[in-house]
Amino acid sequence: MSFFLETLIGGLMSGMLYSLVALGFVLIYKASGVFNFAQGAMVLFAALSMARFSEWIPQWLGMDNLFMANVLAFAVSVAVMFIVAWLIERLVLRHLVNQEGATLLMATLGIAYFLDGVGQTIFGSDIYKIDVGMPKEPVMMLENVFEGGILINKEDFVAAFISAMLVLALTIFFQKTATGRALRAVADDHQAAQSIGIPLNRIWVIVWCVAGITALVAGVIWGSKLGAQFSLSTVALRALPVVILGGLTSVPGAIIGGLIIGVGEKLSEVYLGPYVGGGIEIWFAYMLALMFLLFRPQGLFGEKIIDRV
Amino acid sequence: MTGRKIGEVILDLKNISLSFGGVKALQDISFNVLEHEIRAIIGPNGAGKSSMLNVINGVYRPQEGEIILRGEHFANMNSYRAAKAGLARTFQNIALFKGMSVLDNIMTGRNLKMKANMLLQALWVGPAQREELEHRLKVEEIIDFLEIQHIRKTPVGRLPYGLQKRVDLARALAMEPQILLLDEPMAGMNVEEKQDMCRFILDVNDQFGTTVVLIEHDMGVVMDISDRVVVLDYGKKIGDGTPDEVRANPDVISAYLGASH
Amino acid sequence: MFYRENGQFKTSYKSDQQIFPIPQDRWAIVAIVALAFFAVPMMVDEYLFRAILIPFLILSLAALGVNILVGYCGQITLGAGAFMAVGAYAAYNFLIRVSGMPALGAILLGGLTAAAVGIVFGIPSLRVRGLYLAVATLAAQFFWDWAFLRVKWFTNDASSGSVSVADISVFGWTIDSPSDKYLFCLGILVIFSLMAKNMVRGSIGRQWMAIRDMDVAATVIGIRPMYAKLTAFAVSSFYVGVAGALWGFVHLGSWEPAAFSIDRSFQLLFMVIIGGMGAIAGSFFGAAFIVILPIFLNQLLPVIGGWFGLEVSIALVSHVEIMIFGALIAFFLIVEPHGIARLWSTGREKLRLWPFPH
Amino acid sequence: MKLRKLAVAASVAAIGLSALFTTPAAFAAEEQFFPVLAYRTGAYAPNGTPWANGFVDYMKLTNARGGVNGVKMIWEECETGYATDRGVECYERLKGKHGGATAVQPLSTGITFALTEKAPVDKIPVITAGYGRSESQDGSVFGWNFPLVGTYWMGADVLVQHLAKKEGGFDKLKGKKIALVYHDSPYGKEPIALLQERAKMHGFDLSLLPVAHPGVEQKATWLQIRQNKPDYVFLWGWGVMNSTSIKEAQATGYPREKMYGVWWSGAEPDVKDVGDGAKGYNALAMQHGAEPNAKVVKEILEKLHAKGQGTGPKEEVGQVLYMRGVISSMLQVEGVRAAQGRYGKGKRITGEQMRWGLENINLDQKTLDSLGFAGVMRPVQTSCLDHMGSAWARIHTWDGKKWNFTSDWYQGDEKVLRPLVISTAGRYAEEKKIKRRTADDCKK
Repeated sequence: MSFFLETLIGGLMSGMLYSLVALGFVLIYKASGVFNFAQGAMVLFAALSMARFSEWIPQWLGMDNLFMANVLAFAVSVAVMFIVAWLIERLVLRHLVNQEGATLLMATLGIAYFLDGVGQTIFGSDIYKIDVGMPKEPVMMLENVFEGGILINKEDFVAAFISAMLVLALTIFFQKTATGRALRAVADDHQAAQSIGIPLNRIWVIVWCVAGITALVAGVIWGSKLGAQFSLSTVALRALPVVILGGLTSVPGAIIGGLIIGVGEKLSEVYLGPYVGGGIEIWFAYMLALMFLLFRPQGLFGEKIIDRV
Repeated sequence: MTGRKIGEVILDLKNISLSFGGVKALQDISFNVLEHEIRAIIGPNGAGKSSMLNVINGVYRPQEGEIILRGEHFANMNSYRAAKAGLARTFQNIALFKGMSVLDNIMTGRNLKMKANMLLQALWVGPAQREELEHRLKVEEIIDFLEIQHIRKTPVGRLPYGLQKRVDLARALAMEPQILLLDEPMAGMNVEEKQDMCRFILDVNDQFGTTVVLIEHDMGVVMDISDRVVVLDYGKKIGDGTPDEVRANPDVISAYLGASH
Repeated sequence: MFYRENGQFKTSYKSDQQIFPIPQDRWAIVAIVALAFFAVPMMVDEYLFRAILIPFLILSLAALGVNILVGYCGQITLGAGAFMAVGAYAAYNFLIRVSGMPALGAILLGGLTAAAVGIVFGIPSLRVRGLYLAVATLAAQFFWDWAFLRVKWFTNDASSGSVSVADISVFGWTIDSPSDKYLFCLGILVIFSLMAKNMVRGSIGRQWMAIRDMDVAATVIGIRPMYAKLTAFAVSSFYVGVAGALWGFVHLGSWEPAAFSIDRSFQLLFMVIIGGMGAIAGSFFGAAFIVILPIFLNQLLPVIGGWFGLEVSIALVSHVEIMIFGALIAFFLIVEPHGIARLWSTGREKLRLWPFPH
Repeated sequence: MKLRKLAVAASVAAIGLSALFTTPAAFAAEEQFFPVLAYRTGAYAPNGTPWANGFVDYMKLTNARGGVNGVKMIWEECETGYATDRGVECYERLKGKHGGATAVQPLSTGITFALTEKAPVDKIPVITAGYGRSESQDGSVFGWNFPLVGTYWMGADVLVQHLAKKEGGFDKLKGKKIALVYHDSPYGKEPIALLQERAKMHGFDLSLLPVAHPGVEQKATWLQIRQNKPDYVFLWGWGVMNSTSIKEAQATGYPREKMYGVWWSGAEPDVKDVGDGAKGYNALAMQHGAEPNAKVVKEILEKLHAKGQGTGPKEEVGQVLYMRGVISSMLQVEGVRAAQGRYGKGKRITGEQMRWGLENINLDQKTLDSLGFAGVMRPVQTSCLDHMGSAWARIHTWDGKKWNFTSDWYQGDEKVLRPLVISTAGRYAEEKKIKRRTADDCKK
């Protein structure tokens, strides 16, 4: 029982981390209909930027304060992500307005490759450390309830907490701010939004910036967990089933989808894996998403697609 | 001119109701179509005309009602069965295959009649090649009929609107349908193009004996060419009869002239 | 001046339906194929055979398969690599498990197995499309990556999971030298391309394109989406599977599942985008481009760097390479969605009129 | 014939203009060409880069020392990205350059598998020091493969021996649980055959936990470890997978002291950003560990890096993977020296002669000392039938800052290894219809 709970919690924690990446997908898809395959590359780029600037800034300024270095590096990385977002909109997406979804998807694949290349050229391809003081050692809980207690990973908890905060912040941003409302209007109907004077291009830049920031947060958390390295860009592939399951247009969907995928993946690996030789979690996540898809083609929370003739 | 004879009921629609979520698009609509006639469905915007057409050829499934085609009951019509049963249609917002040439677009209309299997096609031998030629001849007839020889090889995406409409009709005709459903065939055309289109519709009806069901906005045209007219408003049937009867129907008059829209 | 159609009239629909209605085109193609069969083997060295020509031929075949699905039928796939793997491993198993199985038979059976698997993974396409379908194909990719690593039966219980095949022979012709391998792949590619061209100009091809361009309208004129989509998946997977088997049997000789990883799937998709979606020739252009570009950059960049006194590391070269790929994908999608093939045919149109611009 | 050459030149020119630009300026001295298949980019770059740097630096050092009897080493790098097809292309491109490649070191088990098919045709030895296929130790079947100084079977064998010693004898292993966390690829699967053999012999319980490429998602793996509580964990990872494993071990509270990595999982990039969390983690040392005090390291620093001619950063010199590169490079240089001994000193040797050289390496302690490898490694002696040449290894442990040796030397047990090598190689020979080389063939 305690082990089941541990697996469950482990799954939920992984799920939160996937959600963090999935959020970036959803934001961009909602506002511009672009399925951004480059989200993983953006996570990598952001993580590399964070890792390297937190290393370089103390050298440049000759200071020795980890906290300040991190704060400055984060600020610089935010700026970097804004520039990336702006360039993507300016150079690519602006020219692909009203194209089919598949075309846009392939364009973002191109962007992903480009970012991977640029990121490694500027920042290097070693494993870099992001040290934001995340706790690494596990703690035991509920030792009097279960024999041996339940092992909880503090780092995961902090990460999950940050993810939750980010979701909250995004919700507030969408619901309460003028920009957020404009974004929602654009998401609902491009042409209508344009006709009431919402500048589409600017809105898209903003959306990409917001997605850039979620990528940065995801990058910092993943990077501090795994080290900032090329492989981070593959987390996008882990987050894909999440978005599909949750629905491309739903922020809560990204969270719930993340949790379902996280839990499903870990439970399958731990309880099913040993019978078939293990290593099944990746495809299991995809199959899970696919099963959902066959019954609800728009995902759990996605908007229903109606064909018109 | 063989002269057409209006025949028996070929298509009978009984108590059709269709809704999307809570929106009732069609409510308890019944009417029939006789063989060889030109039947029009008219009504103001949002009256449910296109939905009606979509129900007839199985794009939408009505929640209630049934479709009887040549005596055969179809509780569950789908597009493929409709096509097999001899229904063809054109679309309001031209639904041509943009990436293909005019010729290929029309050739797709022959699809149901082409039987050679894939392997033979891949090898381009025997029946496959023969078949391709036979159907090409038939398609060329239609091309001649609609006077679009000069644009045969042009990708349809590059054609002007009026010609696209004509290709859309050609594709439907290529199916050699018994019943032809036309969704606003003259929308957005100039007078000359409209005249051409009218002529084609009448010729089709006349020469091939094809039954035509059409939706049209242009009242003048409708009253001129159709034998009988159904009037829909807000998803309900408010009139049915010959053009003259419909013209005299007070409900129809108020629906068209009433300021309540 | 010689590329002129004046005075050439078609007197029958049959002649109008030829693959290359313009005689000059026809002769040019025949000449190219003849050159490829007879002249190239005499002029080319081993490196060109092994590192460029053979991979080019096999990847062209795979790209052709992907193009049928993506370019002609409009069903996006990110799992082509998996179907290459299915083809390769199925062919391997047919070869070693069925005694007396000829190599060519094994390769074709590998393709057929891939086709069957393709149909199964194509089923979601009946319910979902576009982006969602892309994800469904990724499921295939990850599943088969895993299966060939884990299920020992597929790899004949090899302890490492890697399998190898001795030199194959076809109708008594032992294919061991690079030029033999080249000719064998070329032969298969020519036959398969011809068949692909026949299919796309025939009824089945029109069905695919109809589904791609407007699926609702296609259904209305009596095209069954299920039939069209699943045949596209089957044919595409067959091509990709045969290419996979060739990649294993002829090019690598010994392989592991990583040879058909997700990177391969992306690579094939890129070939189709850059080469030209919905154009048979596009598959060749795309494959040539993607095979040659990295090699070209590898040789050229250090030289350019040398002019400016810079030492260009191999790491930088490969970063530049993926940047260029990425940029080109975006570039083609924006500027010429029909890829190099369209640029080529535009050039040809111009040539038809040359020297008179109008 | 002339036409053919012309066409070759034309096509090469068309492809990269390379022939025009990279022709060596002078052919004064004899030169020995080595392709360098490296990966300095992608998921495995952190581990591939130091190896390549060490590999190249030692060739530079050899040239600084005056070459091998005056013959200079020349090389060209090619990026494989750890991808098999890129590796094959690199090999094909480089094998004919500068009069032909002398030997090739793919640094990837996948590429090794592919090149194993091609090497006999091209007559170029494939050196896989510490990786590749373990059964290729059998030189009578694998005539062109040289898994010098270590194979995975030998490494796994040494690990089991070490545990037995710790526990107080092989009989004490009975009922113990050992988990193998491995990179899900031919590389990671390589030790399984031997470990299963040993498990049968001693009655320990082996569980296999694969990790998918690139290995950044291991939560489920470590949850299973937490559930099964194995007595020891063997780690067969590469690249970012290694550090992730150690981090997950930390996160699930698995004692790092009970973890043993293979020699590709025991270098600085694997532990340095885990820092204290990796304290106590053990790994196999393929003879050498981190060797900042070795004579050869000092020589490299002095003769190359002090003059700004070093490859890569100075801090890296002497680190574990750098040293692996140095040793791999040294072994091939010594292969050249051995071959020259038979085919003429100061002369360029061919790939075929190189094979003879590699089969007749005899590095005794004195030679090693003179080359600057005193304390770094033990003597190596190869033969036609034994392409490994040395089966010694030891364990080193990360103390939070550096690697320290924590065991004596072990030797892989011939009694266990030999039958496995012979039978597996035999199966390959059968599949490929290869006739075993006899003692007579070896003399040629």
